Amino acid sequence: MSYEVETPVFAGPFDLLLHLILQDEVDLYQVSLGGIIEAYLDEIQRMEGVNLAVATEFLLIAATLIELKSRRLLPDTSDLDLEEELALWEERDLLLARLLECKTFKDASQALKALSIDASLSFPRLVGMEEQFLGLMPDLLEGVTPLAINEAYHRATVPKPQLDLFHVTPVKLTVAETVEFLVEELSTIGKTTLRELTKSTVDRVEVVIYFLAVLELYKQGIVDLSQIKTFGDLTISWIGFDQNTDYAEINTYEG
Amino acid sequence: MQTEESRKAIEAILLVSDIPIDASLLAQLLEIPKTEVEKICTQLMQEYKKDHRGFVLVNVAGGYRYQTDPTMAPYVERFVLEGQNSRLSSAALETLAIIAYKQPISRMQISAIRGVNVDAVIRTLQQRGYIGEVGKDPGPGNAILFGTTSLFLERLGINDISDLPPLANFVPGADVVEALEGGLRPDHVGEKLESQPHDEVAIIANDETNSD
Amino acid sequence: MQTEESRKAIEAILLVSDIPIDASLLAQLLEIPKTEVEKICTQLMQEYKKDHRGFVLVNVAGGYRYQTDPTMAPYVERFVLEGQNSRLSSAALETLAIIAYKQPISRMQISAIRGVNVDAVIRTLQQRGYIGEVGKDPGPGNAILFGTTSLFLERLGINDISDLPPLANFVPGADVVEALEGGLRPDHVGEKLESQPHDEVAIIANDETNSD
Repeated sequence: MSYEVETPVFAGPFDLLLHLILQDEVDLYQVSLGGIIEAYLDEIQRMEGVNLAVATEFLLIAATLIELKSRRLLPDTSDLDLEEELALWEERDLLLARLLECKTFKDASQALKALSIDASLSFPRLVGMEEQFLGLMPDLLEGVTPLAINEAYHRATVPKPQLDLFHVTPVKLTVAETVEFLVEELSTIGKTTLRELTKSTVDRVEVVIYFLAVLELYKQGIVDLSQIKTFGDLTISWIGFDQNTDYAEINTYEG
Repeated sequence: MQTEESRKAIEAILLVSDIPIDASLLAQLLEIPKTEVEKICTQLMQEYKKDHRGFVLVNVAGGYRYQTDPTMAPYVERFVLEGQNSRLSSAALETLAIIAYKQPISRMQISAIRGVNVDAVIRTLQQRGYIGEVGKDPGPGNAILFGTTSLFLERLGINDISDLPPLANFVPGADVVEALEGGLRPDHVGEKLESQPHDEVAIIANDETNSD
Repeated sequence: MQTEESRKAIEAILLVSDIPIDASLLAQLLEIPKTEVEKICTQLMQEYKKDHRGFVLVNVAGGYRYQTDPTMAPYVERFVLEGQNSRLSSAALETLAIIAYKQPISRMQISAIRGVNVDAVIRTLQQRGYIGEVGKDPGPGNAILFGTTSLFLERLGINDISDLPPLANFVPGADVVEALEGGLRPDHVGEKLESQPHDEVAIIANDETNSD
């Protein structure tokens, strides 16, 4: 996630693609798919230490671009399955539509920025009520008991099950979902303990699911586990993928 | 109530309020029609402007309030050291734009438009109070839906979300669409296009030269 | 600087100041002689009077400030009594509870727990006399620390803050623990302060609307 916030230039794959296509304003038609793919891959290479989820998104687009290009390099296009051909063009159109949408909001955000810069030149009066009238103000604590304060504190600080860890409220968490989540989380933080991972969970069942998910990752050789003493903290270390594992978060692309 | 009295009362109430006050509340307190309040406020705005006051009356985030004249910012900034809002990153701004125009919208939907995970950005925007949870998607998953807050309106100096420039204004022009389309076109097609002369441009340029 | 510009700048500065500003400070900010400031202020007083404004400029407690015109007091009183909510919003109550149990606590820490900017709520609570500034964080940034007042105890009918029901058997969320700890680590105080927005007029308006 840190990449997304800190990057000076590209906040995402569409951002990068937009830039690569639009950078050369003079020779619009010189832009070649091949050139874009090369530049795109170069950029991805430059991004060292990008978190997995982000990298996957970039790679997915690169793959689409390369597929578009490679289809064209085939000696005889008539060999192509018509359905596949159409699917490919659909893919391209989708990418185009997304780029247009991305560009639209990019420009809109500049308008918002301009508005906010203008607005920031004007300072509101926040002085509030004059002393002479303060006595008139109604007692806002009317009817509030010490117990109500206690309850309000609990409301404000109670662990929230739907923190920011999930895209949707986890009604019923599955092991598969947790595996996916852990892949994203662990690739970023590297090393942690099961206790740490499950500290915001509310149900015991959730802890069990986490545990099963961690075991699954261990079985696949994606994480390493160690436990110094019996009943001690279970330490989980991220090892990473080998080539044929596939947890790509392609779902993110379904608008 | 006399207009003169209403005018004075509105000025007094707005002076002691620390949030924008809407016309209906003023109308209720003064027992005059809302349209009268609006008329008076418009008049006040003009008077302050005409008298070159250092403050202005604005209608922002659904209400009226006093704020300093923008041209006086250098002096006010010398006095008010804090309060300069830290700038938002472009990623945050773009996400904010999507939410502003598409609200209510889920994290997932924003993510689909941005092409990246937006969790961190959403958290920042929420912490700054620019966006808030406005409901839950009734569909499966019950995704949280986000929308902009009145602080967002204030920060942008607008009264209502409908005061934003229409999104249609930002839909890329034909040139950009062509460039993008060309960019995603297989190479040999691009070459063909390249050889096409740009006649129209030349003709228009000529016309203008002649007409002078 | 032209007199016209100075006049506007003085109006702007006085509008945003919550304490009377003395002529020397204004002179210094504007880089003009103090006598010039005094002359301008006297002029402004007369202008507002002549124009029958609902506010007046007064020289009080060693400085200049805007006040409501005394004849407008009935309307301001009405605004105080009817224009404002007579109950604390749930957001405000929760913030008050956090301060009550965790005092002394900084704005930063509260806002980290609440997940939103709390400036407006703090201002309300402070203005109502339920909380007050009880010290400064010794770390860098010197954040103001808040605590509850004796009025708060009085209104709740308790003698001492320890008379509040204990928080035993209650485990706060990880984010809360982090927020509380984070604020006490000196090396992080400044950093956090920087990233913190100074806003929130709107939040309270929102909160109060929602809570009704």
